[in-house]
Amino acid sequence: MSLTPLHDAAAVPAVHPTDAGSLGVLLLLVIGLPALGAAVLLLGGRRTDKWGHLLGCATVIGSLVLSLVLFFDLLGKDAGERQLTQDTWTWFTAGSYKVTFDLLYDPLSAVFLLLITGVGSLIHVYSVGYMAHDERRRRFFGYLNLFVAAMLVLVLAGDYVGVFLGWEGVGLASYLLIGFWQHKPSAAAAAKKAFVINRVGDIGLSLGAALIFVTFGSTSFTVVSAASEHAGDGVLTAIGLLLLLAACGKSAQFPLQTWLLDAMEGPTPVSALIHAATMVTAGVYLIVRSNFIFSLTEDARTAVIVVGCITLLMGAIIGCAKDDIKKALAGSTMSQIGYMVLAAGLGPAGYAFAIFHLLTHGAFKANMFLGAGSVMHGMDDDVNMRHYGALQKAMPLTFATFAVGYLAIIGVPPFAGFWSKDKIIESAFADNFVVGLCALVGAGVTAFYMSRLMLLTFFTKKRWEKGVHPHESPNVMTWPLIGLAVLSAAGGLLLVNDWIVDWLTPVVGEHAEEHLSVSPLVMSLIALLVVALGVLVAWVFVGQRDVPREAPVKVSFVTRAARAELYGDAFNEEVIVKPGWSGVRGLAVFDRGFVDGIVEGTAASFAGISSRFRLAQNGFVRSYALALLAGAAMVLLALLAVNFS
Amino acid sequence: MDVTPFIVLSAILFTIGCVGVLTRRNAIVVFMCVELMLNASNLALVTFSRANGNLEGQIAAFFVMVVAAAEVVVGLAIIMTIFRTRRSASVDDASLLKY
Amino acid sequence: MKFTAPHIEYDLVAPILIVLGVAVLGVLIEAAVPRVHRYLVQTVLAAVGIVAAIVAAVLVLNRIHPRAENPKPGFLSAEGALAIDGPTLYAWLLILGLALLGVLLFAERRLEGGVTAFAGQAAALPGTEAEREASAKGLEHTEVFPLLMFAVAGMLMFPAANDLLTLFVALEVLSLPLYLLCGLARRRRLLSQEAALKYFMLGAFSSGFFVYGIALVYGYAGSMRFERIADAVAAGAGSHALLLGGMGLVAVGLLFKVGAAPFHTWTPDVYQGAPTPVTAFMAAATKVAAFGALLRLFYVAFGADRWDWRPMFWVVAILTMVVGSVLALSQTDVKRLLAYSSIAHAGFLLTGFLGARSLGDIHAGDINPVQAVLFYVTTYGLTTMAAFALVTVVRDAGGEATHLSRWAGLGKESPLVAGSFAFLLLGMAGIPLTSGFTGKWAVFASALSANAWPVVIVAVLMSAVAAYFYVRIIVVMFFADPVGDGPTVAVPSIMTSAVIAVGVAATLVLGVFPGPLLDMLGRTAEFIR
Amino acid sequence: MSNDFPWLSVLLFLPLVGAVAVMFLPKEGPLAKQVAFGVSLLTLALGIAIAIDYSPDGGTQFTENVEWIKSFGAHYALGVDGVGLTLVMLTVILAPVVILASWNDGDAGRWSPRAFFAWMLALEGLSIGVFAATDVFLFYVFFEATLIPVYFLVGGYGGPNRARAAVKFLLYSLAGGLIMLASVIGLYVESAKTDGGATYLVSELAKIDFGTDVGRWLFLGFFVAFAIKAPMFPVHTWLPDTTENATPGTSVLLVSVLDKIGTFGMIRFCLELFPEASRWATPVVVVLAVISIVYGALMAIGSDNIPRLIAYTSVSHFGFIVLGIFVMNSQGLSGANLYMFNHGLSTAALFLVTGFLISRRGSALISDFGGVEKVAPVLAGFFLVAGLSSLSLPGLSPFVSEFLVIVGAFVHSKVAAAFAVSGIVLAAIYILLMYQRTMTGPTREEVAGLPDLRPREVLALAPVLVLVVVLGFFPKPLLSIINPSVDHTLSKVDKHDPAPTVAESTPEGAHE
Repeated sequence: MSLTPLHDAAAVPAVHPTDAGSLGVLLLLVIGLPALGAAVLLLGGRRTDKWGHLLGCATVIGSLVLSLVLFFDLLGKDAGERQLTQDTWTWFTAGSYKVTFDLLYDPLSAVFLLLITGVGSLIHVYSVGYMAHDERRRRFFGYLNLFVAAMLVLVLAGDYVGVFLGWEGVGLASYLLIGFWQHKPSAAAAAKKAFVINRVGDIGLSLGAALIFVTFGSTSFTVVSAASEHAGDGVLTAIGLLLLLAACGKSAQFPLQTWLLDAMEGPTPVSALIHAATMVTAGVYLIVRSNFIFSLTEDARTAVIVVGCITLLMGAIIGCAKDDIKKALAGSTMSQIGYMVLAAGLGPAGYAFAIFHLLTHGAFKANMFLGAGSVMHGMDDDVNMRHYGALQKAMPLTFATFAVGYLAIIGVPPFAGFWSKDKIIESAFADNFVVGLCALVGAGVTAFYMSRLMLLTFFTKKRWEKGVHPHESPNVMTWPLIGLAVLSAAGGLLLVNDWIVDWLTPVVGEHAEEHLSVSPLVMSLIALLVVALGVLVAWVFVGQRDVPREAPVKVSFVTRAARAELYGDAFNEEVIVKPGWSGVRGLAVFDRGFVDGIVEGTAASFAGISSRFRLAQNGFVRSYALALLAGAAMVLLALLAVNFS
Repeated sequence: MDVTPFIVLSAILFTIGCVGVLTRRNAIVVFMCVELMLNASNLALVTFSRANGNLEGQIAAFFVMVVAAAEVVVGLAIIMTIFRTRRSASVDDASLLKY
Repeated sequence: MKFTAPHIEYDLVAPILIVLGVAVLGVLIEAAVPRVHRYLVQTVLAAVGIVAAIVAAVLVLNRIHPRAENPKPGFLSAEGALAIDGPTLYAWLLILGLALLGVLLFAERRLEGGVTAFAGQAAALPGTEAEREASAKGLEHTEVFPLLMFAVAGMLMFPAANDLLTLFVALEVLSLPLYLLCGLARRRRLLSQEAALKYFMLGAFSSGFFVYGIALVYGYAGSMRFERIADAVAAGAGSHALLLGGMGLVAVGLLFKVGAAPFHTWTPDVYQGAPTPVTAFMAAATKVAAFGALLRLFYVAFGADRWDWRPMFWVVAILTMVVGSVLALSQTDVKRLLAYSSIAHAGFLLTGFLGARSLGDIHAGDINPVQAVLFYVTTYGLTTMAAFALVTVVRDAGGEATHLSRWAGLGKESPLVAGSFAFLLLGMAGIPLTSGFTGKWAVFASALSANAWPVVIVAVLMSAVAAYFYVRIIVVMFFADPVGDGPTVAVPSIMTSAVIAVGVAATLVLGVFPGPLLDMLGRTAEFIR
Repeated sequence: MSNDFPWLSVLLFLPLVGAVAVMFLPKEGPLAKQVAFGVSLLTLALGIAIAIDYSPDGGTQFTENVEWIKSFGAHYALGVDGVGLTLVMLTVILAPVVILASWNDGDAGRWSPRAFFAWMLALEGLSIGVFAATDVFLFYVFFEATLIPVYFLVGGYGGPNRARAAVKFLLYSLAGGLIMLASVIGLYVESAKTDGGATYLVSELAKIDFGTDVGRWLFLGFFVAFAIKAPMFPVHTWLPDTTENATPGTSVLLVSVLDKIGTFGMIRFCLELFPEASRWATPVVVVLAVISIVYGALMAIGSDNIPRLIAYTSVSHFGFIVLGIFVMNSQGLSGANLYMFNHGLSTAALFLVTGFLISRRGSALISDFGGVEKVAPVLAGFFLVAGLSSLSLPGLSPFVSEFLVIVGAFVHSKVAAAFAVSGIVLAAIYILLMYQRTMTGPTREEVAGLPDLRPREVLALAPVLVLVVVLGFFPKPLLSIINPSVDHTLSKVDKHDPAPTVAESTPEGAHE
């Protein structure tokens, strides 16, 4: 590829933070507040039921405020000094290996802080209404706080092991929240599945960290970024691939994507916050954060791009066939993260756009999930879009905000999604035509399935269940929708004279100039054309026909495959789970029968020998005498043998 | 002098005694066979005493006889009791203790 | 020709003479003293005699003890027929101690309801009128005490014997009384008599080999004296075949007494059939005497030729341990099981015996084989004595309840008895903090020092096997529920209790603080020639 | 606290004396339990005092040395270095926890609860002895002596097949112990050849250079015993059978404390006395360790009986520990040492909380549970935290140790690490599968009435879990005493950490 900086060429930016000083306290508080909230809510027990949700919101909003303070402070500094560190304490040391909890606050962390606390706050507020009738609401907010704290650790940690801490923390929170309604076996199963598959990704992170230590003698960003140029290509590629594996787990990228759709078992705010806006984007964060690795290894980046392309198409296709509104959105999330990963894989040309898209997506996808939640709220928690229809009158506000999100995701200017996705498509084409084409097609499919979703939900005829009376949600739920809608609409402003790119430069390095054969404008127009096509197709095939309340069975292979999530689960089931179980059962037999059998067998055989040979003691004195004689003979033979051998 | 014939004879006697012990059932006979073994030993002792030119062997022979006599006393006592209780002097009948 | 009376150092051999004297006196008492008093007189006499013997032995010990002025390693006595040195004296003290405990067991009367465990009238046929009235009259054979003393006298001579003839005489003197004692059980008389017959027959048979062996060795060395034999062996004069044959046959006689495989066949039957007090004494004391003799004969007389006989003893030791441990696994009678365990212990003792190596190889402070064997035989003797004593306490209608199944639930019936028996078993199994462990350690170390590592490996494996059947008894006592009406534990008189107490205490003390005894043995365990 | 006063002896004999005292208290009434608990608390206090007084890099401290059996060269010699102290602390911490947790477990037993707690205290004392002994003979004595209390605890107070399980445990361990005895005696013979004369002091033995062959044979004797104790594949089968029948408290003392003797012994004796042999054996041991990790985890996934499952998880965890020991680098060894402590805590918590669960339901089969979370949320919470610590979630103490072991393994051999790391996935499966099947889903009517944790039970569990969390973020107190001992061990085996492949980067704060 054309953009790979050679080793002698542009050095990757080193992480050399200056001490945060007075801001350090704020950094600690940003994490501390939600952590404290979680502790109080989870340990406090029933006592905190009455005001628990309020505390939950308060802590996160507090963090938001602090994040803003920090952000503007950072904005005040000039680009060189936008890396702050706060020393805390040494986590552990072994030999020359030392891991600390020191925090790293730089432009990348800054935007993530805003995203996490911002969207987090809105969703907390929303949940107050959404979970109002759940007797375990207090615990729900405890978990949410826990998640926010962990996510903040993830993005503020200055060391790969520190990242690991947050990484697993959010995993735990997601496990708890997906399985929040544990009495539903499906929820419990989904939660476990999510955690286990994430663990598979963690193999990547563990070994990655190990390899980084072996290579650089440390896992802190400071040391690694300073020395990465001196490492060999093979090692860097290996590290890159291991980190990619981790990212795949967390961000539901192929081949570890299957957990995300099941994760929709969790309450909708969870889907919005964790499985759309923040946690699932951690993989992208990891790749961008490790730019000092990826920028130097073309092979690893290629792998990243491939994964990104596959997933963005997979997700899109799945999104087209799902009737469950949340699963459709989940498919879309996969696909959008695919875009981000793809962008991140482009190296210095793409890092910034990956983050840009991550931010805008965080806004509009959260917006739409909450919208979906609001819809379900009105439809008695029915998630099947085939039972919706013509809701725009029933819940106008939800419709309006949702529409903004819709326009944003399919990339209609001037909404946020247009700017971010457009940039990615451009860079993709600039990098490689096939990749660009994937991105472009993806955009088209996105337009299709989102339009389908819109039409099925808000337009076409009513297909409501009996006794369902759709109604607008309470204000506490609609205000966050409005807030997110605004962000979805205005997110594009971040690109005004490449602000986001310059902002991230200190972290990801100089934005390599791309030389595109056609002008950006043309590119955008093509993209818009494709999008329009997608919308049109949706209008023709969904909008113009009347939708059956039951999903038709006789459908094309493609649709069936898409409904089965492209057989990702089936594959795992057949290739891993079933053989695994039979293997385990076999092992149990082996353990009892062979490993333990040998032991027991030895004991038994001794007993057998004993009970057989005791019969030799037959009670006849003359046979005893014979034994005695034999013994004498033996003794004499032994003596002679020794002597004459 | 050549001791070989005497030793060979004593060995033969000893062997006869052994075989007797192993083959005969009657306690008394078995016991006599043991005596035969002892006497075979006596013959050997006396022979070697002669060969070595000192008396220890011959003295030993006397001791062996005395001891044998003592053994007879004890042995017969035991055999008698067994015989009286079991009405048989066969060593094979006394085989309650086994395994 | 002029007759010169042999010179006998009476002070040195006093212990033997005292015991013999008491024995003879005992016989006279049987003739003179009226029946009612005999029991008391005999018991007291025996006990006093033994104590006196112990005192005499201690006096002798002080003369060879390093701390004595002009200390000597030992003395040859009775024209060199007896060697009174460290090992001898230690064996004496040990045997006398065990004999004292034996007397206490013999004299136990409460368990059988006022009479001893011995036949009321050996002459009366089992199950006849005569027997019934004999037991009705409360008759009992007090001859057992003189018999015991004769046996003890033999045992004292055995390890001291310094020439083959004395060795043979001692062997017979200790054996013949035991043959008789085995036949004198008050209950289960058929078994008892059968035991006596078997023991006697096989004993006589083996002594036949023994004597023939003596003859051959004499033929080889031209003398019966150990030191002369040693010289001859060192010089390598004479026909080697004679030496080997003689050595082998003599070994057969001794290994028979020790109860080593394949000469062990009598042990289970005799131990089971004999009256338990006799079994206890026999199991403990005979091994001491026999190993004392074995050590002296093979270290002093045949020591220079150990390259020839060591492999043979390797084989015997391994065979003995295997037979003892493995066959014990399937035993169901406690006495018989203990018999097999004593076979296994004979094997471990032989392992220690294999530590034979030239004094040059033994550094100061190392465990030397004599020390190891004597220490082990001490721990074994005391533990076994107490174990058999405990067997006499567990009873049912038919006397002692020796079948293992009858011991089920003993832990509930009498925690004290079950507990102490369990402790003794752990001792035999060689669990640390019991004498069994320190003993095992000593013999294994001795063997390993002489590079007998294959034997040691077999030994540890067999210890593991042996542990199984000891543990099995514990399981039966503590974790099994009694079948039908459980066993009753008869409360013994002070005498049996004393034996048990001593045994348990010794098992514990020698397990925790074996140091003093080991050091003492280390100082004195040196043969003279 | 003056170091010439025999503090360790006091620490060691306090519970033993307590055990005897308890036996003389009345059978009925809670007095015996209270006294036992009090004694264990007293021991804990003393233990903490000792730990505070211990100076991190002062080598072996609180040493005592009295000649015991001269002719054996055996001494009554005590002393603790970092590793020893860590495990002593583990013992004294867990003892009161276990006693409190199994307050009523002794009642159903074959004998009075009094005996149960007496045995517990005896076990505590002997365990302390094992970890504090600096004389091989003394170590061996304690090593074997610990079997007896466990034997009676399992056989007297366990489940239906307790007698059989107890015997199997005893004989299995005894077999290992006797094989070790051969090596112990071998040590005597070898040391007797030296000018110093026979001795069992570790400090003296460490100076002796046994020849290659002798060293390897002796090493094998020790290693087999420790592998059985640990337990490692393929000599692990006694553990599940035992825990299946033992009471939770017994299982805790057995798995969390006693089994550590195996790994402790590997460091103290295998590595430090036979460095050459240890290096020689490394390839095989590492393979066995990796097999244990995967094998144990798979067996855990497959088992439906909760105590068996936990036993198998321990097989897996001990695989990690042994792996960390034999990769012979700072990361691995520090990780392994830390792992011993952390595994003790997490497994204890897991055994106890599942024990509460089982005693409530009267069944140990996972398939007999379901939806417990609804009726007993607190129990479920403790269960989850314990489980998460067992799958070593970052933020809980086992993570640090497991991560360090993986790193250490990676430094030693990338392949080994790659296989070992699969353990973290399998761990997630067996723990969450168990949690899912027991705690979540619709509540079954059999468990509908289960009461939630009682205050006593919470009181017993809470300290352990608090410790798990605190050490998860701040393991420094432990590492600061462990690392010096690790350096000591490494110098003994003459191994040095490889420098990072990229020379330019020497992290600040290296070698501290």
